[in-house]
Amino acid sequence: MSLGKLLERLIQLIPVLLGVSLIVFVMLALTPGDPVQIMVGEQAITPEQEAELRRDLGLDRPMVERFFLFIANAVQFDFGQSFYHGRPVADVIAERLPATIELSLVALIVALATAIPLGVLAAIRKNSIFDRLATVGSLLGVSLPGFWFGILLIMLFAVHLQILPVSGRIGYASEVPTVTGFLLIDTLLAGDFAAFGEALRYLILPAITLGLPMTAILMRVTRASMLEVMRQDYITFAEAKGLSHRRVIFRHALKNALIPTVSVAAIETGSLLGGNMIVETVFGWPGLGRLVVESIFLRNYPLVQAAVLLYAITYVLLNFVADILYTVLNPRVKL
Amino acid sequence: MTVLLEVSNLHTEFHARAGLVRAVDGVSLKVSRGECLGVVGESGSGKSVTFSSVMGLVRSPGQVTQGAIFFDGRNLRDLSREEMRAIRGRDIAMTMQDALTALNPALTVGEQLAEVLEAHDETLPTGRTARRTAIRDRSVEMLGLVGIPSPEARLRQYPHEFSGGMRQRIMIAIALACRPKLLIADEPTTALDVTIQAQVLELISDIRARLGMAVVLITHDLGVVAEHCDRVMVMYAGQVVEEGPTDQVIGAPCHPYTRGLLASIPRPALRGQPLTPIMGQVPDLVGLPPQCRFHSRCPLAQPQCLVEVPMRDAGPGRRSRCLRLEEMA
Amino acid sequence: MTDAALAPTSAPAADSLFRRNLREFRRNRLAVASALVVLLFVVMAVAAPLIAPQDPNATDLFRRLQPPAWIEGGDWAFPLGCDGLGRDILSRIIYGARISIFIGIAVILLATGVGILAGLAAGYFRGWVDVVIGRIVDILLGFPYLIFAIGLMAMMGPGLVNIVLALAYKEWVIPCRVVRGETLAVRELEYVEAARALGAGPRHIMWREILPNILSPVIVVSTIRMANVIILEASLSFLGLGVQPPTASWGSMVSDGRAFILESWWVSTFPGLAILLLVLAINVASQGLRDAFDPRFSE
Amino acid sequence: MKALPRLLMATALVAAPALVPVAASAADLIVGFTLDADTLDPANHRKRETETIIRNMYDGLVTRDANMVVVPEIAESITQVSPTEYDFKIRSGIKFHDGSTMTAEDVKFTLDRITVDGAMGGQTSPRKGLMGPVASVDVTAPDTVRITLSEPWPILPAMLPNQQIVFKAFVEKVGDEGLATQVNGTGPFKLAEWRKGDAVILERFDDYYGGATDIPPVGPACVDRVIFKIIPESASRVAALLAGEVHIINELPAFSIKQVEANDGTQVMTVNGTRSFFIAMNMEGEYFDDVKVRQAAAMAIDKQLIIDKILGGNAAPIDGILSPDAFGSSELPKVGYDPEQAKALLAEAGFPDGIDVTMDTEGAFKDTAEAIASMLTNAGIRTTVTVGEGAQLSDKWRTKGAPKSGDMFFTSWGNGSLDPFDIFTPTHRTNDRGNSAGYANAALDALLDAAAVELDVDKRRGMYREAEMMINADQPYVYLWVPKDIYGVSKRVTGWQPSADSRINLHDACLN
Repeated sequence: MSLGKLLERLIQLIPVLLGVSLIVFVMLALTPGDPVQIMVGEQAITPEQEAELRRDLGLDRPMVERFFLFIANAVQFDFGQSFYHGRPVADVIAERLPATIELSLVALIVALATAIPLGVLAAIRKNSIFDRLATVGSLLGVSLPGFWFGILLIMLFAVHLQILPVSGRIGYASEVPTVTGFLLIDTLLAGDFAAFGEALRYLILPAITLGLPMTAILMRVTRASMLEVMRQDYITFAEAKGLSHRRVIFRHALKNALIPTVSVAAIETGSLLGGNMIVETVFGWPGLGRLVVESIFLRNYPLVQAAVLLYAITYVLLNFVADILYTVLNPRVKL
Repeated sequence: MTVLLEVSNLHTEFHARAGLVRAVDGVSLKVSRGECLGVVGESGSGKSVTFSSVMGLVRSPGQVTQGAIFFDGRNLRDLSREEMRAIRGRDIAMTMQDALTALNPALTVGEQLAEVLEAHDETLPTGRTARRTAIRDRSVEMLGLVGIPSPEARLRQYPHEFSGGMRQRIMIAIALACRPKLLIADEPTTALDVTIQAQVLELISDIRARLGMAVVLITHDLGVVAEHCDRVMVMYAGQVVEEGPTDQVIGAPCHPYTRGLLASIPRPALRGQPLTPIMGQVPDLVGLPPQCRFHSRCPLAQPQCLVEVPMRDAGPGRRSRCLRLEEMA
Repeated sequence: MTDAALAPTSAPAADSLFRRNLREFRRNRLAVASALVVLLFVVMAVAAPLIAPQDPNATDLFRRLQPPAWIEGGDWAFPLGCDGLGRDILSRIIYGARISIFIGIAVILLATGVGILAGLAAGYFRGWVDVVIGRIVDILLGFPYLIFAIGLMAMMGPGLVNIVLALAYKEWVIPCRVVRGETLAVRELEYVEAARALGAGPRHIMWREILPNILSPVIVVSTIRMANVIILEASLSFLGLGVQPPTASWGSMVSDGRAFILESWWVSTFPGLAILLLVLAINVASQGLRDAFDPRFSE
Repeated sequence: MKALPRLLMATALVAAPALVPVAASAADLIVGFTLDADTLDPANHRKRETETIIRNMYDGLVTRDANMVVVPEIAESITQVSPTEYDFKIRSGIKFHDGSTMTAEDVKFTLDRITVDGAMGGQTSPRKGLMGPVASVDVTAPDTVRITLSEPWPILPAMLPNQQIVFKAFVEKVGDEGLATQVNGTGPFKLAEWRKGDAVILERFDDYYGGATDIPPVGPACVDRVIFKIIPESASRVAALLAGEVHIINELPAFSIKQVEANDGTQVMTVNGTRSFFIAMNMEGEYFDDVKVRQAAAMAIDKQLIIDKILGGNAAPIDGILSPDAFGSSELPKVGYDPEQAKALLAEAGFPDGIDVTMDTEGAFKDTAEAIASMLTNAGIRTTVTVGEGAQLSDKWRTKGAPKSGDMFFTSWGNGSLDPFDIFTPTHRTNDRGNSAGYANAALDALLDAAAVELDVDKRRGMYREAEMMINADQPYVYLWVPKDIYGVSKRVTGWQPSADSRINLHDACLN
């Protein structure tokens, strides 16, 4: 991992972020609906008040000027005030971000922890009953609409069995001092294991709902790449060396087979982060996705712009992580 | 010389989508200790599958269905998977056609060498550090043996950091790490430049002499066989069609297929004469009728060839699968 | 001496190979069954007016949330029960097949078409073409899918065509990346080099030499994505941006019914099962096809 | 391959301790609520949901009782000195959550912050419009505040419950931005923690002065803590109530009523709402410029059937814009359901073969809009529903006089004050902000303007009656219904009932 390559990556980030900002800007500009009118709603407002509000929001300036103003401020990490919250956009986003990241990471871990073993098992027992079940299961996984599946889970585990909570992040008996914003970490830092368990309980259903499609995808990728790898000469050669089956599978096959899995996982994590407003809505999870969708509907321009920028940065960084993992796993590639 | 490997009436079949493929159809062969046997045939003749069967490495949907494989007095087909695994790499080793694909790209050369020793060498000390040192010393020794300069440093490198010839040597070093009694070298030179081919073959011959191991050299290059092998076995469409001492088979082939093979190689002695390729193609191995398999391409074919043809003695130590072998002398 | 010298090969008759592949496919019973299911859905979609027991859009508030026939209060004239406006769920599923299949196919065709063009160009020409396409792809991938689609829907307004466009605007990136990667790998292979040496133009090489050899992963990815597209359409409906009423799409039926799921589970369950079944069948059948037709997977 | 099952086992073990439920504290009253507060600053928001949460921490000068009657809260008494002057006598001994005593200065500061341009750090409060023609606020005695209007505005007392009193010194300390997340009010609960997007946790304020004397019981709140838990998805909200996780939920869907009633331990509570639903017909369009076509549309819709079947009977039908509970509402001539007559009217208007129109609506009302569309279709007004997004639709329909496209718009208008000024004028006065129909009637405009400033209550009521009769005849809208607000409530909750202004005041609520 050379410094030069890192720098190159960072430089590549710039056109992507500019492009993303521009697209969001143009998209919002072309979208009918006036933030001032939405804000005022049914209330009475005089034209003077309206003009003043427009000025307060910075909407009186021409579009092009607003775009460059946004870029100039964004460079200094100033994303402006959220139209509705009376606070800086950065604060509002920062409050919601840890919940989204925590849920996504747990979903990712759940997905990896189930997808890789299942995918490997399905590949080495190709065409067995297990393989077929796993394949059908993974297809089911990608075919289930999340909002539907989530509500089914709530019905079963929360309403009928009453063993898991319906919604939210943690109960109200626990008061955990916020350090990182990640409840699983904060509870441990506070040494409150009961609260940790509780936070975990709240995470189970949303993490499963969110992680299921990813599990299915990763399982298919793992299985396919494992099958591909198992056909390679070096596996035959490893077997000819008289190595144990275990070693052939784990040391020789898996290390190569995981390369695509890891890449796909890194990319899919981006979609976990950005694609979970459905799960957030169903499980009342206080994450960013829901906020962004609301903000689109409310034409809360500064928040939408900042959030999309954040998503884009995350995406690029995740790709970066994927690249690093790729080098770790695949010595042929040097960054 | 005592017999090291004796295969009799081996059948290996593949359940392909088009039907049952008899990739190895009644092959019998012997390899003596220290001997070098050349196995010649076109792609699809069954020569590689025969020795995969010997090593117990036939993959599904393939299956050894019949026959005995005696190695060092034991029938390998009766062994458990674990016993078979213990023999692979320790007693019978194999090298593959292309070291680039045979070596795991994600592991260092050192690790790929060490793991064979780890798997088989019972003489290694048990203490962690001592064991590691011993393995390292052995690895260095093996790389030295196959002629890799500054072996210690190169153990930490990955296969892609070596040249083609070097990789081939590494693969051979890995195969030979446990001093096997039999080395199956599957097309060891096909993937190499001509200049390096000779070096690698010399290396194999040289080590064979030093370690006293037997070698099976699978190739489609009769020139290689002529130079390095004591005996040769020619395969066609899953069957052995001719076998015997190398010089005799090459000097006076007694199967039309062998003759065809020889006629298609450019040889200095025959300069000026046109090369004559064998016409036609290898038959589809699905649902073959019991008759001479070379019949469709054979210049000597006659109506009576449409029967099942057995192997017959064709002189001392020589056998051939041709009805008209007497006429060929 | 090479094998070619020994055995001058001539390709086996293409026709017999095709038939053999087809025979092979037919032996895979699960795949055949799945293909039949897909066919059934297509027939259902085409012949919807003939087979639907009721008018899919006829509301009857007296039948609001009527349960399926086998539950008390049900009626065999409305076998799977009725939705919140008393419309026959079975009929709506039958008609909804048209929309869901249309959206799935339209988005995937559009996206795959654009993706193949862009991916081939990027992978084959490399250089600045690759850089430009790569940047666009990066920028689009930087957007979360659903948020991008929501933004576009807000911009373009409602409508079936707009849904297709909103999804395809980003969807093409996925086949594009696959095609680009495969093209990069394939363009260096011998037969492509050979074609180039023989003086074939880029268009010929891309369409005749490269494309056929990379089609199989593209098809695989596309079928998987089709499931995703149908679910995304449902998600847009969930957020109130789906197909326009009274048209039924399975996605919108599932999402409309989600509100009733605690008490009238049938409203969203049956269309949900229809999505599952179709997507599952498409996937299984396509996997069977690939197993039978993709030479890389045959021994 | 033994490693794999072991790995799965290990995962299961990690999860196992988490399965032991943690009991919530017995004295926590939890409200499953649709939306989080945007901000906790009482002067810097425009959302009903935000106010509902804030109102439990901040008190106002006045409040409303269960019957929507305005009663004094922080004020002890209200005196109207002149048509444009009101005196508010402030109670003594009211404490903020930090223990400081509230003064008349704080009241003045609060009202100035809302009504003076740029009073909030250069910005003007978005709630200024709710204060109408307030010209100035002055402290006339240590315990008296006078509000002076620039013109008579009889509904001032009715609008004042929407403004809550903040602490001047505190605002000056934390700033306007600080007030968005911190609370130092005079209400029955103080802020314990705001878990944004997830929950607002409130704690009982033990030094509470007791609240409005007209609304017993007076004293500190009953429960230790109140938690507004944000659950946007209605099915999840109902599930949480059924699972006993929350005790009160708002916006209970009508179709879930049966289930909540059937469940042991939960019940349904309703209250008359204040939001009128109607269909705007574009009077500048090609069909609805003809009153006959508009009447045909009104006749084609069987309101009662929709109320019974879709709204579960939880709505009151209306024949004018006003809710039956609103000031000035009266019995109006009914447009009966008569599809045949509707067809006849269409034919009379020159459309014997019917017409093809579209009806815009938001996703949330798709169901009802489709039911209406099919009724219209049956009467020859072949209607296609177009679901749009809120912002797009308001752009399209609330044009304030600019030309508009589209045929019909199924929408609603809120009237929290239950005063006609708030709903009648915006939806019917020429080119006003909510006049989606494009209705223009100079006589009505004059009447509405006069009624807005009429101080004689009976005369004012009569003026609105007259206005209702005018629009009843012109039929610019199809007036539909005012739905009830439906709540799911645990039977453990006592001392609470829903309020018509949609607020959830929990001062008096207890949990058994």
